[in-house]
Amino acid sequence: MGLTGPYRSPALGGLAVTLSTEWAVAWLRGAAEVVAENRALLIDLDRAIGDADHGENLDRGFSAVVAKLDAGEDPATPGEVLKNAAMTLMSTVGGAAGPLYGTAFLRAAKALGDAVEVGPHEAAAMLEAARDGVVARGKAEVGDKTMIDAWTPAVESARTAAAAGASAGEVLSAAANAAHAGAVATEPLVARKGRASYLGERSANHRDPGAVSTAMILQAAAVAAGSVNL
Amino acid sequence: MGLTGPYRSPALGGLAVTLSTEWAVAWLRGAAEVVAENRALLIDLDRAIGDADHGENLDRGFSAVVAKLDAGEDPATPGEVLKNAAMTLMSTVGGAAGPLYGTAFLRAAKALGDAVEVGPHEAAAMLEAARDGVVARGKAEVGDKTMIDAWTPAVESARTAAAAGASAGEVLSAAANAAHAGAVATEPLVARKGRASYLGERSANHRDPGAVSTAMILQAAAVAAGSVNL
Amino acid sequence: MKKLINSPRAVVAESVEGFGRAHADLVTVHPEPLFITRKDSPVSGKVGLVSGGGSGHEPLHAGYVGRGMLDAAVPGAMFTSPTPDQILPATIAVDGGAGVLHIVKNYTGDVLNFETAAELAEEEGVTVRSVLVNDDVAVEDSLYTAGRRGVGGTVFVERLAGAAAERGDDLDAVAAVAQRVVDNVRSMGVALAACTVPHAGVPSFDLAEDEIEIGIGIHGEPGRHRIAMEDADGITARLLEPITADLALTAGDRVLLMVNGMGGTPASELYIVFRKTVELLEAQGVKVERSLVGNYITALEMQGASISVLRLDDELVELWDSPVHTAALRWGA
Amino acid sequence: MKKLINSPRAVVAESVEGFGRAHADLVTVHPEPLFITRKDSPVSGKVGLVSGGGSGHEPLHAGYVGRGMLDAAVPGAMFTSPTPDQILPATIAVDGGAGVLHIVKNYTGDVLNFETAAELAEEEGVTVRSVLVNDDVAVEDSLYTAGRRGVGGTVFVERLAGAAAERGDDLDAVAAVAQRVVDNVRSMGVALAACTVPHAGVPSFDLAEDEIEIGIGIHGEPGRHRIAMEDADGITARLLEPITADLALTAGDRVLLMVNGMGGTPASELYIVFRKTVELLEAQGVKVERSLVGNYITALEMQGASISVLRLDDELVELWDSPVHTAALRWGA
Ligand SMILES: Nc1ncnc2c1ncn2[C@@H]1O[C@H](COP(=O)(O)OP(=O)(O)O)[C@@H](O)[C@H]1O
Ligand SMILES: Nc1ncnc2c1ncn2[C@@H]1O[C@H](COP(=O)(O)OP(=O)(O)O)[C@@H](O)[C@H]1O
Ligand SMILES: [Mg+2]
Ligand SMILES: [Mg+2]
Ligand SMILES: [Mg+2]
Ligand SMILES: [Mg+2]
Repeated sequence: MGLTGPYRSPALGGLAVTLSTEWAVAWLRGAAEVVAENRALLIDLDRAIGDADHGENLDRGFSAVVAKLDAGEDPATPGEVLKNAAMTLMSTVGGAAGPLYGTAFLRAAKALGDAVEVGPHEAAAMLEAARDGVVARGKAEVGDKTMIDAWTPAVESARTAAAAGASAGEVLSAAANAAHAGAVATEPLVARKGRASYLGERSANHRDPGAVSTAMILQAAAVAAGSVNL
Repeated sequence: MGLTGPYRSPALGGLAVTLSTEWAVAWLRGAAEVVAENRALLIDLDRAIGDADHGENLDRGFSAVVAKLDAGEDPATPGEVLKNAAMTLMSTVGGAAGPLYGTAFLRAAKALGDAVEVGPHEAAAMLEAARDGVVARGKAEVGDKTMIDAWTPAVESARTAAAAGASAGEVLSAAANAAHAGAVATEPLVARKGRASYLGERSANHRDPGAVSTAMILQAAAVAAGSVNL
Repeated sequence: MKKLINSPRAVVAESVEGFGRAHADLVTVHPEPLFITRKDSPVSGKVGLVSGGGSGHEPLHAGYVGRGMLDAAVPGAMFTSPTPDQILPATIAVDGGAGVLHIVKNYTGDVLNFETAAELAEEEGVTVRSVLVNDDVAVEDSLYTAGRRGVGGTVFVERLAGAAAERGDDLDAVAAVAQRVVDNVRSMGVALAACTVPHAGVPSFDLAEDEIEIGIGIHGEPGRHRIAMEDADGITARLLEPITADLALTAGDRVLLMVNGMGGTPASELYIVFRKTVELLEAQGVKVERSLVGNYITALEMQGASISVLRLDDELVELWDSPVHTAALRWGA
Repeated sequence: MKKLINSPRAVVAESVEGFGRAHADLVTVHPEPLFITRKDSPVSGKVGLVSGGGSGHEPLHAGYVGRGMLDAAVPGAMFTSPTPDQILPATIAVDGGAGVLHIVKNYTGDVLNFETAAELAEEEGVTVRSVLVNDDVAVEDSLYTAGRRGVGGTVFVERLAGAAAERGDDLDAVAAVAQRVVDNVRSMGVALAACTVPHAGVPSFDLAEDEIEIGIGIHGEPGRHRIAMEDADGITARLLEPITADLALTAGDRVLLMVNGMGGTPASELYIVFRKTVELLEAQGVKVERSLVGNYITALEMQGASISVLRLDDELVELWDSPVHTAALRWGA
């Protein structure tokens, strides 16, 4: 199954059995790249059912993350990389997506702890912690037409892949694919959370911008692990 | 020589050798009609080099003149008709055109005095008094791209026609034709008075709205006298 | 898109810098992270009031910083809630020892960012209470949704809670006044034309020459439904009806009325809407006791208007009339 | 054309009616002929100040009726000077025995109508003096033309002459203050998009997506020239340069600065222009001592801005700071 979304990002390395600090850095740089490339698309999706800033917000935030990495931040573990990113996102993205992605990366970092290498089960647990963080903050359920509609299938596919013996990279790849399918599936939904909910029935027939960006960011994680079947 | 302007108004009576109170009333009703019909044209001309209100202002003013006539105003002389109209125009038109046309009609009325019948020389004198009133108030000279560029040739033609033995109706007809030619001739001019002067060189290549409305109003005077060669 | 800006990303910083220079007698601008405080803050012993939200709604919130209103305003990016690292230092800066009230418009982003900042402020020893403004009757409220938006009523909450803080009420009392205002204010808006967010570069929605959006918010988001253009009196009735219904206004009620321009509406049109609103309220026996007409909470250059109605009582009238001295609202001072 | 109106010809009357209801504590609206007076007029012994002009420039002039500013405002039809039959009773109504000053923006229509009204008022025994405001440096002045237009400087003249009248100056002294302001104020404006007069129904001029009009007035009339769109700092420099040149400002001068919105410009953009204006003036050693930023003299919903600069002296600062209480300008009261 290949990713068919309009967003793509170049593969950065070979297939990863476990994930390293370099992987985490590559993930964030890759996420920044895919978000920048799709800034207009995300603004447009948000324009339809929101306030036309999602692409701008994420681009501003991930650019800041990259700027900090460029400035010579030198974290020792994947968890530290993600924690730094979480703090930057929290203080630069704003809007709903800022605290949600900030919490997601913070919880992901917490889940990884001090590990220097991340195996497939840890990768799945990391995604689950991130998702749980988003739910804890945003209180959305699957079907509310939010980024949770991408995160939850991603977590489920990651768990299934890990249980089936996949590598960490493959786990991320499975998650990204499921997130993308979940984002596509938000299209017919009527929003019950976030800004799109103000539109009522008029929110249907549009893809949720946060679900789409979640799929992009998870795809960047898989690409960073060298594990994407295009 | 026929009137070739875009504005026309139906003839109301037979050829008049002298002008009566009925003529004066017919003039004002005819002026109201031609102004109403050409409201959009006059707005458009004013939009190009002014503030897009000349047609609206004159339409409001002449409608008020007609409303007073309809309300049973019953003046005994042409002069009284014109004086009433002057007062109404002064208090309803506003802008530059209000005081200028108000003064024109007031001076015209004064020139006619108590006469019940107006002959060709009196008709020419009436127009001259009107023009002089506009000059006294507005201080414009021929060539400044204002209604004076219609009034002054009108007065000159009226004088010439009267001297040549024309009837009062023919005097008005000559005046109207000359006013129309004068209005057309404002097109290349750079405005030195009125709102169009703010545009400097950009005022060229447009016809002056007040000159055009002057030609229309004088045409209505001739039509009311049954004296227009179309 | 034509705007008097230098670059989309510089709009907020440059605009706030200009604001700070224009009102240097009233406010201090803290540039990094960005927030605005009352010149004389913290006011010792007074409850501090902090509000904020996305930029593009000016004069909200910075225009309401000053005596008798806010102690701090925290501007986010255009139409984007500010971040906790802005809200936290603003909160600390205006704590005069009596605690701080956060006035938060009910948007997921604003709620989450203020929530985080409040937690962090509490960790730093500042007592924080929050009040959520959710006055927009265009949005159907339900347990399962994000609820109603905060719009025009925010101006009233900031003013009246600010007046309560100024007279010396403690944090609970100030929060209670704010909540009372929230409970008694309802708003509804209309757009004749959308606005263009600088970073997006295109209008936030498209309307045909004969269409208007009823129930728009303040973020250029589309409204609840689209109808054919109507005259001002008809539109006014449409906006007012759900407000009076939701507030269950009855004869004898006294209200504070705001007819607010969305940024691109001539004042003359707002007064035409005001005229009809008063006429309709009076026909119901409702007395308009105080009013505001103008641009008080905007959506950039959006063409349209909103109506906000607050049920008054004697105490609220007294608080309203007390001195206020901010860039955008000033009397008695 | 979409507007919050009921019919083009009803706009002014309905709008002024709404204005009167909203500010019933400040003004009285006289409907037929239409003019607006200070609630407490005539103020015995005080010079009366009357201004007026076409409608569509709100808050000018009605928004400036009240203590420390105008005694009466006379609104014409949209963008059309009022008529003598409105100006005359307004003049008589505010004569408190000390005479009346007409503040007239220099447009042929305004000049002629006020002139006639002044003559008629004199016949009725009211002493009238007039001052012509002609601050627009976009217009080249010459003996043979209508001269410069009156624009933003009008707000300063009304305020400062109003303050002089309020402190008890006699008619000559009030007129002298007004003339001093006229002599020391210059303005210049830009439009990013035109406005639509209700009775015309189409925009007053057409601009391409990448064009702006420099040197526009307040009547939707085209400006002096059309240039390619620039950033805010560039446009600001273009507007300011002819002003400082004409005023011959030098280091050490103190000024009152207004950055005025034409009606459809977000406040955030005005503050960006303000920021640059202050920066440029300070670079010349000119001190911005007082300022206004906002919609003070508009052209309906036109998108754009104007800059007005008045050279200050101690007396003008004192007059500026004295209490003013009108619908649109208020402090110290
Ligand atoms: N309560 C929520 N839970 C989960 N995700 C949410 C919630 N509210 C909003 N979102 C997500 O945030 C996205 C919008 O983000 P963004 O546009 O950056 O913020 P804002 O809505 O404040 O402008 C939505 O598309 C949605 O996926
Ligand atoms: N000083 C003047 N002398 C003669 N006519 C003038 C003068 N100023 C303006 N006009 C005439 O008035 C016309 C404009 O009238 P109108 O649009 O009704 O008034 P305003 O310019 O006040 O909007 C111009 O086209 C011009 O013919
Ligand atoms: Mg958004
Ligand atoms: Mg005109
Ligand atoms: Mg947002
Ligand atoms: Mg006019």
